[in-house]
Amino acid sequence: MNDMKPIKPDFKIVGTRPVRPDGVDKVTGKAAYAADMAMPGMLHGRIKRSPHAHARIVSIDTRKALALKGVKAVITAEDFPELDPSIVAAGGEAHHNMANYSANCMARGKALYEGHAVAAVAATSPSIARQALELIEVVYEPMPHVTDLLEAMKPDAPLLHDNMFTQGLPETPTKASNIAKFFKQERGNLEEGFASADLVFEQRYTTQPVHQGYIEPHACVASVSADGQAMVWCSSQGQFMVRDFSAKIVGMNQADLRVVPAEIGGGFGGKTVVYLEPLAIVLSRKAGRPVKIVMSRDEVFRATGPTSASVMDVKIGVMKDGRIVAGDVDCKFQAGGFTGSPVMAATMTALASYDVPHCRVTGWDIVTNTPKVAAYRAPAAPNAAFAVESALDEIARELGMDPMTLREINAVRNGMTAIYGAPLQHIGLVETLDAIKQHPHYEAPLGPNQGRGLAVGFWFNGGGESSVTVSINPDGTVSVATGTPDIGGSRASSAMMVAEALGVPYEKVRPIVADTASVGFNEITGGSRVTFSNGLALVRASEQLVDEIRLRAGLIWDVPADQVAYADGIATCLAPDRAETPLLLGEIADKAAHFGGPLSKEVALNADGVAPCFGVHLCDVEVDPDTGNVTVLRYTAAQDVGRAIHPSYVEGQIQGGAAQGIGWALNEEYVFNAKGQMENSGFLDYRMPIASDLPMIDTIMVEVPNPVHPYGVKGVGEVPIVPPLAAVANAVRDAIGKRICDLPLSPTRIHAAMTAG
Amino acid sequence: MPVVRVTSSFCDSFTGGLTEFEVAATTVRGMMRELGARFPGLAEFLEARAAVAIDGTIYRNAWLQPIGPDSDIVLIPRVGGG
Amino acid sequence: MSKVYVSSVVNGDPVEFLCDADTSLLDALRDELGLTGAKEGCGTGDCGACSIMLDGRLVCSCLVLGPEAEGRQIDTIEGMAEGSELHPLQRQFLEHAALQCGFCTPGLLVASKALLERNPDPSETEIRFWLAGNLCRCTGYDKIIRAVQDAAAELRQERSVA
Amino acid sequence: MTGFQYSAPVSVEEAVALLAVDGKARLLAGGTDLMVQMRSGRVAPSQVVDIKRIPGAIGIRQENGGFVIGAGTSCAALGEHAALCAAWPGVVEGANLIGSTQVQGRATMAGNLCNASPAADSVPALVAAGARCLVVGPQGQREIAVQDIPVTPGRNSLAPGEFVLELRLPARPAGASDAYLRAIPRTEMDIAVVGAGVNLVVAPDGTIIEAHVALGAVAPTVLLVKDAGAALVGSKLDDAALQRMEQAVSAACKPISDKRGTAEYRKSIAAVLARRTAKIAYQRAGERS
Repeated sequence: MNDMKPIKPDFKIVGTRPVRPDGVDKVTGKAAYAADMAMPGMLHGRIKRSPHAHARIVSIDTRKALALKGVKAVITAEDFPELDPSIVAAGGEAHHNMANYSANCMARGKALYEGHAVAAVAATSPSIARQALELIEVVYEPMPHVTDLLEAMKPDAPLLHDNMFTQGLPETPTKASNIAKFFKQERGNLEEGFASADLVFEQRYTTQPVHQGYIEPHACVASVSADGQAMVWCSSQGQFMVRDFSAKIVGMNQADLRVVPAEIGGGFGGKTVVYLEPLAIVLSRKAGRPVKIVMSRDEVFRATGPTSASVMDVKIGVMKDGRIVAGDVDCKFQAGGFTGSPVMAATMTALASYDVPHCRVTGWDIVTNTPKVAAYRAPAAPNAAFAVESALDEIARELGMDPMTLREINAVRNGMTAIYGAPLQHIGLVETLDAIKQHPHYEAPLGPNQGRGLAVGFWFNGGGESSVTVSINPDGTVSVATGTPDIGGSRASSAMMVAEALGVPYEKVRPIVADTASVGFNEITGGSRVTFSNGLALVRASEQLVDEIRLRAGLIWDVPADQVAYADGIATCLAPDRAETPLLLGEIADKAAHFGGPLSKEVALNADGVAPCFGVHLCDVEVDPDTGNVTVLRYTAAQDVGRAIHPSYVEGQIQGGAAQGIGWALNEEYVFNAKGQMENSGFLDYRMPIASDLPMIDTIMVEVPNPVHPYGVKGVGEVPIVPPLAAVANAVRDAIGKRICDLPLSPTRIHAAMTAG
Repeated sequence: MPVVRVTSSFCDSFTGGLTEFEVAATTVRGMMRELGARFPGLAEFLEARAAVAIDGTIYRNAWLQPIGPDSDIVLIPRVGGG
Repeated sequence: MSKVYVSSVVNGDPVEFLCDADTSLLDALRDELGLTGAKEGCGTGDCGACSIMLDGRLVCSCLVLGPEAEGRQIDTIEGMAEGSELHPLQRQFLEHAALQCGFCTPGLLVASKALLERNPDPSETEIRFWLAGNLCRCTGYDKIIRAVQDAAAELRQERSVA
Repeated sequence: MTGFQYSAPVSVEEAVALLAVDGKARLLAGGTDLMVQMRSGRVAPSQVVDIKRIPGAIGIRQENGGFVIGAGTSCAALGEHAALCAAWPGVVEGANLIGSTQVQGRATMAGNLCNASPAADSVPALVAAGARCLVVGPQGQREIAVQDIPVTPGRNSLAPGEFVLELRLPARPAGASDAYLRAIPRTEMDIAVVGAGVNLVVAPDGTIIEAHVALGAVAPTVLLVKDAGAALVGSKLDDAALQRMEQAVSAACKPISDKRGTAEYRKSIAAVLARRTAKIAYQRAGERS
C-alpha cells in the first residue's frame, strides 16, 4: 500500500464543508429507514422473550398460537440448524462464533438472560402477532442466575455454560466456570519496574453496562421466495455482515441472500451483529410471505448488546520527576450470556498512550446472565482509559504536578513501540496535548464548586476489505457505489474524495450505498475504517479512471496517453505540433463507447497501513454541594484526525462521542433487580444526555496525516468516546475534593461521597 | 533472519509462552506456515485472529506481504471496532 | 373489532383513514397515510422522534390515539418544505451538518419550528430546554443548537424585511 | 394495546355513563400515562373514554378570584396563561416539568394527579396551593381536596364511573406566591427523585402569615407537611425558621430506595429542596406584595 502517491499539499475539495448528498431526504422525512419499508402481503413478526434471567426451556407449545386466525408462522430454535462452534463468519474484523450468534438470536435449550428470544411469530397484523405471543406456552425451569461479573467469577457461581473452560491460560482448567478467556500483554520486568519507582499507586475502578443508545430500534423486512432466494432490507452497520451471518445461521447460500441496506438510524457498534434478520428470514420462508420485524425500545435495551460492565485494578509506579516506570492493569469485563467481551482491546489500549518500560495488562472475559455485549465505539478503550486516566490524575496530585505535564512526560512519540507490540508511526499525541494546552479553556479561571479534568484516549482505527465502483456517466457526472452503510456522513466524504481525485465538482459526484449483489464484499462500517479503507479504494479507482481518460483523449486525438494532461475535468493535448481544443470530461465520456467501452472502475482491496489516533479532552464541571448534581460547564476536545475530509462531520463525530462519554460518566447504567431483570429499559430511566444537559462542545482538529492514505486519513469516529469518562471523573474529583472510582457519577453517588466522613 | 515477536498472551496456548521466534520466511504466509510447523494449530489460529506489524505498518490479511531479512515483525491480536 | 373512521387535515390537505381504536397516531400516519417521516424511537414519549403538530401544538404522536385525530389539524415533517423550497431550519440543518444518522432529525425540525413560531429569538438555554425531549445520540447537540440559532436569525431577518 | 373501543363523549353525563357501565373502561385525558401503560400491557382497558370533547374540559377560566382548569387542559396551555402564571407560578412550573415540551403538549395536571404517582411533578404545588377537584360521577358531583385523590402509588380514591372534571385554585391575596423544585439527575425529561412545593402568603413587612409545604417522591403519596409550613409562619424566612422547616421535612419523609435514588439521598435532598423552594416562593411573594 506504500505505493500510493504522497499527500497533496493543496486540496480543492478535501477540507471543505459541502452539504451531504443524502441530506435533503433526511431533513424532509423522505429518507427510508428499515421500519419505513412495506411490501404487498407483508406479515408482522414479533418475538417472545424469556422473563427469566436464567432458565432451562423445558418445552415450547406453539399449537394455540398457530391456531389463531391470522398467524402464518411460529418458529423456535428447532427451526434453525444446529451449528458447529468452529463456524466463523468470513471477513469480519473480529472472530465470530456463529453457533453462539445463532443461540443468541434464538435461545437453544436455555435462556441465558431476561429478554433472550425463545420463539417468534408472523401474523397478518401487529396486534394478532402480539396476541399470538401470549398463546405460545413456554415451560421454564428457572435456574439461579448471576448478573454481576465479580459474582460470576466465584467458584460456586451459577454456571451459564457447563462446557466453558477458561481459554488463554498456560494450562486449561478442568473445572468449568464463567471465565471464558484470559489475555495478557506484557513487556519489560514488572518487579524491577515497581522496585525502582518512587511512588506506587493502586486503585480499583468499576463501570456498569451502558447501551449504544441509537435512536432507531433494530428493524428489518425479509422476503424469501419459494426457490430459496431471499432479500432482506435492514438497518445495520454492514449489509455483508448481515448476509454472511444470516446465511450461516439459517443455512443458506450467501448468493441466495441479497441484503439491501436501509438508512441506518445510528449504530455506534450495536448494529455490527444480527438479531432479527435470521428470524425474519425463517418466518418468511415458513409463511411464504414477506415478514417485517421492528423492535420496541424495551426490546432494544433488554435483548441487544450493551457494552461490558468492567472492573479494573490499576497499579502504576512513577518516579518523582513524573516518569512512569511500571504499570500493572487487570481488566475484568462482562460478556453477557455468551463469550465475547472486548477485553482484549482493553489490554491493548489501557497503557497505549504512554511509554511504560515495564508493564503488564491482563484481561478476563466473563459470562453473566445479561444480554450478550456488542461493540460500542472504541470497544473497551473507554473503560480502560477511565481507570488509567483517573489513576494518572491522582498520581499527578500526589506528585504535585500538573496533570498535563505528567502526560507530556510520558506520552508516546513516533518510533516508540506500543504496548501491543507495534511500532508507532505518524502519531500525533504530543501535538494534540499541545493543542489543548494552547486553548484558552486550559487556563480559564474556575469558580467555587467547579473543577477541571483532563484525560487522554487512544484508538487503533481500522482498515480492511472495501470494494467500490466509480463510473463516469456519458455527461461527465460520476456515480459511486460503496458497500458500507453511511452512519456519519460517509457518502459525503466518498463523493469529496472522488471529486478531488477526478478533478470534478463535488455536486457532479453521486454516491450510493449499494446492496450485496451490486458491489463487491465490504466489511462493516465500524472501527473507524470507512473513510480510510473506502477512501483508498475510491482514490485508486479514480486514479485508474484518470489514466483511462488520458488514454481515451489520446485515442480521440490520435496521440499517446503520455501526451495528454488531465486536470479539473479537462484533458489537454500536450503534443507539441497539435493545436487541439481541450476536451471536457463529459465530451470524452460521451464517446466512451467508441474508444473502449464504459468508463468504470471497480477497486476491491484490503486496506492496510492504518495509523492510530489520540484524543485529549478537557472538561469543566460544577457540582451542587447539596444535591450532588453535576453540570458540565465547558468541554473542549482535541483530536489527531489525520486529515479531515469533511471537517463538519469530523467535528460531529468528536462532539457525538464526547456526549456519549459524558452520559456514560454521569448517569447511564443498566439497573437489574434481584431477579436479574432490567429495571430501566426505557429512555426515561436510562437517562442519556439531552440537549439541556450539555454545553457546546468545542473541537480542535489536529492534523497529523497518515501518509499511507493519499489524503492523510486516519479514522476519527471512535476515539472521541475514550477520554470523556475520565475527563468528567477527574473534573468531579477536582470540584469536590474526593475521588469516586465507580461509574456512573450519579447525584446519589456523589452526594454519598461528599457526605461521607 | 527476521525475528517475529509477540507481546501478548493471545497465542500462548500454542507456543507455551514463547514470545520470540526466528523464521526464514520471505512472506507473511511463509512465516505463518513456519510457525505452524513448529507449533501445531498455530498457523490456523493466526490466520483467523492475528494481524502482523512489519516495520511499523500493520497488515491484517496480507499474507503475500514480503518480509525482509531485517524486518521487525510483531504478531498482534486483531481488534474489531464499534 | 371494527375499525374507526377518522377524517382530519394533514399538512393542509383533507385526509380520511380507517384505523383500529388502539392505533397510535404515529402508526396511523406511518401505516395508513404513508407518512413515514415521523419515527418511532421509543413509543413512550421519551425521544421526540415522532414529534408532530396537533392543532398547532407540539406533541409526540406516539402518545396520541389515531381516533383522537378526528377533525384535528396535523402538521408533519412532510409539510415543512414548501414544494421544493426548504424551510430555513431544514437548510440550516444541512449547512451546519446538524445531522448524522438523520433518524431524530424530522422530530427535531418539527420541534424547532414550533419553538421559533413562539419565540423568534430564543437563547441557547431556551433552545436546549425546548429540545430536551428530542434525543439525538449522534451529534452531541452542538451543531443542532447552532443551526436553530442561525435559522432563527434568518427568519427574523425575513420578517423584518417583509 | 389490544382491542378496545374508543369513544369521545360530548357531555359529562355521557362520559359518566360510559365509564360507569364498564369496569374496565379507562378515561383518556392527555394520555401520556395511559398510552404508555397500555403499550407495556400494564393496563388493558376494554373501553377508552376521551373526555377532551366535553365542553369545558379544556380551558382555564377565572372564577371568584381563583382559577378553574379543565381536566383536559394541557400543561403547555397552563404556561401560556399569563394570569395563571402570575398568580400560581409554582403550580405552573410543576406542570411544566412533566416530561418534554411534546409531553407537556398533551399531559394534564388532572391526569398527573389521578395517575397517583408519588413522584408526580404537578401535585406537590397543587397540594401546597390547597387546590381542589371537581369530581363528577354517577352520584352527581362533589368537590374534594387534591391530596385526597391519590391513595397509594398507582391507585386513586375515585369511585367507579367517577372522574375529575376540573381543578380549582383558590383566590390569591396580595403578597402570595408559590414555587416548585425537583431533584433529578438530568436537567429535564426525568421523574422527580424528590419534589418540593411551597406556597406562602407574606405580609407587607415580610412576615410569613401562611405557609404550606408539600413533598413528592418521599412517601407513598405526595405529603403535605403541616409542621414544615408551621415552622415558617411568623418568620421572615430567617435561617432558624428554615432549619426548623428542614427538620420537619426530614421527619416527615418516609422514602424508599429504588432505581431512581436511595432513601437516604431522598431524605437529605428533601430538606435542601424545601429550603430552596421556600426561598424562591418568598422572593416571589415579596414581589407581589
